[in-house]
Amino acid sequence: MTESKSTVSGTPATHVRMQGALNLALKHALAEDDRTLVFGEDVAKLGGVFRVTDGLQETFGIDRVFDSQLAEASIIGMAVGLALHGYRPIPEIQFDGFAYPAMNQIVTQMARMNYRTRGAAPMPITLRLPSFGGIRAPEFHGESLESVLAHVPGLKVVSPSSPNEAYQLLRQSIADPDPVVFMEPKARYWNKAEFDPHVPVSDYLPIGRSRAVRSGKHVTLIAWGAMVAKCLRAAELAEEDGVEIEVLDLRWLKPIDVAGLEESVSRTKRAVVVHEAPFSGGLGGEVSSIITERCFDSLRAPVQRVAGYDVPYPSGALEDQYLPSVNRILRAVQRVLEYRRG
Amino acid sequence: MTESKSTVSGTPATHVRMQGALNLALKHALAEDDRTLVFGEDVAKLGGVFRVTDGLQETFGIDRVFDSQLAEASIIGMAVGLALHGYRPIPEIQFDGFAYPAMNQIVTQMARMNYRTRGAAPMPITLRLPSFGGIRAPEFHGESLESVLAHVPGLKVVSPSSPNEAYQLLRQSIADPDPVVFMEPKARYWNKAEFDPHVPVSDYLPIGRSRAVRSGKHVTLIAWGAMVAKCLRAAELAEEDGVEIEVLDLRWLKPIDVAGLEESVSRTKRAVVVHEAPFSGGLGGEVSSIITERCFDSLRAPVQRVAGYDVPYPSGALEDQYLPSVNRILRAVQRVLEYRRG
Amino acid sequence: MQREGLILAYSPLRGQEAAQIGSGIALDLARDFAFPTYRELGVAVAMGVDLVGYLASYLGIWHGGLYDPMASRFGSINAVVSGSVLHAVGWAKGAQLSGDGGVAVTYFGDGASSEGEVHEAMNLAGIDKLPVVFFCQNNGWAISLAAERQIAGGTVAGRAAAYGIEGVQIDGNDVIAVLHATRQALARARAGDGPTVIEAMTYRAGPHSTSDDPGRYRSLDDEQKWLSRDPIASFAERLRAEGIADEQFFLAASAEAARAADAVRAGLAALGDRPGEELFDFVFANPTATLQEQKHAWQESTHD
Amino acid sequence: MQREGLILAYSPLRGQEAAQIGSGIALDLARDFAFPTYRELGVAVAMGVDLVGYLASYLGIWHGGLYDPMASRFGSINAVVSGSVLHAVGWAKGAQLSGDGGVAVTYFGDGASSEGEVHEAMNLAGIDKLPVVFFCQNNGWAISLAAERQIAGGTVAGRAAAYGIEGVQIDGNDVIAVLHATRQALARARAGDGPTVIEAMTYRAGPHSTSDDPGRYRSLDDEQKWLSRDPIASFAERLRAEGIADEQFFLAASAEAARAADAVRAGLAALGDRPGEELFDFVFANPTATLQEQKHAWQESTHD
Ligand SMILES: Cc1ncc(C[n+]2csc(CCOP(=O)(O)OP(=O)(O)O)c2C)c(N)n1
Ligand SMILES: Cc1ncc(C[n+]2csc(CCOP(=O)(O)OP(=O)(O)O)c2C)c(N)n1
Ligand SMILES: [Mg+2]
Ligand SMILES: [Mg+2]
Repeated sequence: MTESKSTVSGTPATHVRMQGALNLALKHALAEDDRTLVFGEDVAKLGGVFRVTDGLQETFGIDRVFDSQLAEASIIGMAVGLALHGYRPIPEIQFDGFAYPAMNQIVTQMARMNYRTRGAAPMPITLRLPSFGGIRAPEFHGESLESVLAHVPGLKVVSPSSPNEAYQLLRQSIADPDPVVFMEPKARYWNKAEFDPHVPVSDYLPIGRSRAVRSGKHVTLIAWGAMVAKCLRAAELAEEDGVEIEVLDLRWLKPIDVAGLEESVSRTKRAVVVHEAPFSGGLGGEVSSIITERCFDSLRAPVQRVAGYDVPYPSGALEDQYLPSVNRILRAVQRVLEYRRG
Repeated sequence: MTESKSTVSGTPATHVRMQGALNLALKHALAEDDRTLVFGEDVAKLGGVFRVTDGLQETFGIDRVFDSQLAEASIIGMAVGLALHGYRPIPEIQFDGFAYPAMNQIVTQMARMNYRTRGAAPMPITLRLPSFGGIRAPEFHGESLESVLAHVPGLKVVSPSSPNEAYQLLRQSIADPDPVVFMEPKARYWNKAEFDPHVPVSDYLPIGRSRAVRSGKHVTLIAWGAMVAKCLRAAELAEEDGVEIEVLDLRWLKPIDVAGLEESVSRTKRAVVVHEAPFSGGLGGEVSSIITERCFDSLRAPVQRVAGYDVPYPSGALEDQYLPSVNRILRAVQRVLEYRRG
Repeated sequence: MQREGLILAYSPLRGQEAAQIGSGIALDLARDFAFPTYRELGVAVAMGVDLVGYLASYLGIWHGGLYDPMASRFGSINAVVSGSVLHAVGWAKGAQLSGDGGVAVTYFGDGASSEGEVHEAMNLAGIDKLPVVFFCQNNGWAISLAAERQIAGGTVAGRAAAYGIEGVQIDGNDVIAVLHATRQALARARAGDGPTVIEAMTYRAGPHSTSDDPGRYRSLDDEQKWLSRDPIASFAERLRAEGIADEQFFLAASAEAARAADAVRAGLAALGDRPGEELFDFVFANPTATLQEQKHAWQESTHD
Repeated sequence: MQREGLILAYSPLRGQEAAQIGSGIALDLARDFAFPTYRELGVAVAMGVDLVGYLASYLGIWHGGLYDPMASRFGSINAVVSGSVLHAVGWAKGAQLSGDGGVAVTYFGDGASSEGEVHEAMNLAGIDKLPVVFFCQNNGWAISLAAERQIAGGTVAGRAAAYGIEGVQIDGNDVIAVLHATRQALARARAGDGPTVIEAMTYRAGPHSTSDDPGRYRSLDDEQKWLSRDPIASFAERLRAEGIADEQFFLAASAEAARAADAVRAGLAALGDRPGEELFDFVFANPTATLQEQKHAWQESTHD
């Protein structure tokens, strides 16, 4: 509990991987506030299976950064207890699918404690959850839990799509007094992009705001996590055909940026929402409904959903068949563009 | 394992409570197939906290109907193991909110086993889950988990709204070779209604089909569980004003009756979906999106959602403020009727 | 002890008064923290929790009660069986990290001991020798399931050894024995010697809850057997026998208890309705736009 | 033993050959059932599971493998740590109810022993004296966490007593000791005397998985210490010393193993691509209309 700020060097590279941006955000958070703690399975000496917590134990010591036993309910239960004691825990669940053993603690305890105690016991917990598919991993290493988690009263849910977003959103999540589930798109960990950790906090978009990562006037594509890059790719291809696609990185899956959706789609009059999770009951339904409720008069076509199928996330050999592809996205764009009222 | 069919008397009352209809369905299922087993917390001597399993242990013995230890993951894990051994388990989780400790077994094991084994190990499990609110109960005794469960690949999800539905749907769920989560609307356990267990199975609606419980031409109300009765009440009141409401009991929450929704709403051109679960990420978004995708041209107004708020299910004193009321339903009906394109 | 008269009014606690009062009074309110279930009225009494705020939960006013759990160092009522056992371990980790000498005491039942989370909690506490007391009230029943069908091996205390921690089974109906055992466990934890499992053998004299019907699963004989070991009656007898208290004392205590009960009753009656806004006000410390819009919509709807 | 040559090709199993082969060959394939994790190739070999079907899982072809778990009585590969331990208990309940004399053997690691489900499973098995063997391979590590930091009290076998069941800690690198212990546990279960926890002390000689980097958390010294206790080398030595096998035997065994490995390699190479339809075909035994529509849409999309 006695690390000084000087242990963190402030000289980041201009191009980093999301992995590195997250690591730096954790470093800065740990350096700034003694009450922050990082723990989870294999986060210490190993630095996490994705190395996001690499070097943190060395820098901040075994009291602030430590390995949890192999018991996910305990990881969250311990976070709740530490928060009750005044700490700001940043637990990690190693993979999306292993949030299920912790679901009771997440839903009935972590998310509910501020409410149950009438605000006496806020839960400034940031649960890091490496999420989504695309890395040809074993079973339950490619799940998309956002619609489940975003439905839980008392939770906030966010997913970054780039190193900059990763850094800023993680800092914001840690600073927020409420429990935030931070869904890291595994497939993007290794992608390098321009990165600037020196953006003043006052310039960060507020919690709950989406970001237009590309503007266009013919149709709005809405996505989060790794699907943002796919949508950008689709937009590039569509441009060759003269179709200008606006790509909205939703970022916050709870709360959803209702105003941002309305603003964009009331301009473009057409929308497609893209996610990896199974189609039925996915967050696409929520996004689609919000848009329809707000933009009914301007919509020229029903909002289209491009998603995974209603099947278990498959093994590597079938992964590409499951995940929304650039082609499937473009076909949906075509459908909304060509739609004519019957 | 040696109970004969003669132990079950076939003389039901013409008016019974849903509780009684469920009890009879279990009795008949236990009598017909030696491989069916009923277990859960307090289901044996106590007959379940809602008495749905009353008398079953006396009739079928301690091998077929038995109490589980207080460990929900075990209840589902045991069901999976018994199914692997050739049994047809009918486990009960005592209350909706206590499905969370079992979520890992439900999602990663029960729902996934048929897929994982390429069909070698089907899971003919019917998980009875007393569900939803309305009975002024303690915390986590009033949760609505349908959107979470309906999103899980490999699960089927159903909720009855009347004694007849309860009987038929429970028999169908037990007979189905796949895991079905059977959500019993607690608030309706004690409501008596006409009941006929002698309807031939061939007359049952197929799995996945909704039922129009009232027909009308001005707007379609879609609901399930205890909300069906509220919608019927709203329809009665609206009739006084000359508004003819069609009420669709969705019944199956997975798979959803897409064709039935399309048929009804393409006639009425207006729809309102009602549920108890929190608004955001609730199944209302799914239903609304399906309708918009299928009936975009005929819709005269955006589909309205009437739901719980994005807050924890409250204590009794605030319950009526939380639950969709007949008034809130009627206001939504009014909105879709009065909607004029801008 | 004077206050115990109060508890009698609250049937679900009947039979467990000694286990709860005896352990609750051992805590140091300046630094310890109790994690109750839904049946710890006795502990609340012993810790001086605002009883109107506590009982408000059972009137359907607020799930967690209206008392301040942080100020009273008695966590919110928790309806999830075993739900707060891990919190005690996390809190104890915090106490260990900060070196503040605090000890967490987690309450749970014989039924709860079957939940995986309790095992995880004991394992964690054992590994780091955390300052936590696992206080199990084995009252013989988890609703309708007898403890014999719940606890393989017969005892919860017996599990402690497997985790390398202390475990004691005590007479939960002997308030003095409970007090001693709890004090010992607290001292051990404070000294850095790690957790203790205390299994207080007692009996749930009443129904599980008002909607329960114990006649379906246990006999009157059973209940009678335990009546003879009523913790309040036997402690009163002991006080009399040892000349510590006379009839005068008991009359005064009864009167005091009645007065306290009256005050609580009056307080509950005065609580009145909850403002509907409270549906929304405590979901987040930093509320979301969506929720604020919903609150607004709700407010509008109340003006129709 | 001839077949063990094969296993060497599969690095994550290295070090645990004796624990897996010794236990796997003890099962009665006519009535027992094994519940593996993701590391039980040795058990699969011992039970005669189709190895091409088994290894297909590790080629990313099908999570659960392509072998038939019901026919081979070796459950599907399960990626959820501790996920199938409760299934073994449920299966054992089925065996007890039907009186078929079958025993379930569930495999799990030192890490898995921390999961609440394992505790729940032992408790249930203890209460009903179910015919199940809890076979824990304590290989010293759960990825990067050493068993000492995982297991309070130091042993998993030591927990058995708390549940009133048998528990033994054995040298997991001695194939004969493993075989005997497993046979004993199976016999006890079959006789109706209930479950046994076997903790086989062994060592994960390789990395946790191919993406792991053990250098970050353990020393070469550590690894060397265990190398001297290599289960295959020491068993071979014993066979030689006791005159049971000569060089001739080992040459033949090696040749046989090489042939088998070649056959598996050829089988894997011949597997080819999975038809995309399989995304949809096994989700339900009785598929839903929605899913059939999605399959149809997928089929259309492949024709563009
Ligand atoms: C996780 C969970 N499962 C089930 C229930 C329903 N339930 C409430 S109390 C109870 C029995 C608890 O028994 P025990 O732990 O012995 O405590 P006691 O009620 O005897 O004090 C049950 C099954 C619950 N509240 N939480
Ligand atoms: C529920 C769950 N949590 C986390 C993981 C990630 N994970 C895979 S293997 C492993 C370590 C398992 O250790 P142990 O049980 O000792 O088995 P071993 O790998 O040593 O055979 C972890 C943490 C998982 N697969 N499942
Ligand atoms: Mg009890
Ligand atoms: Mg291990």
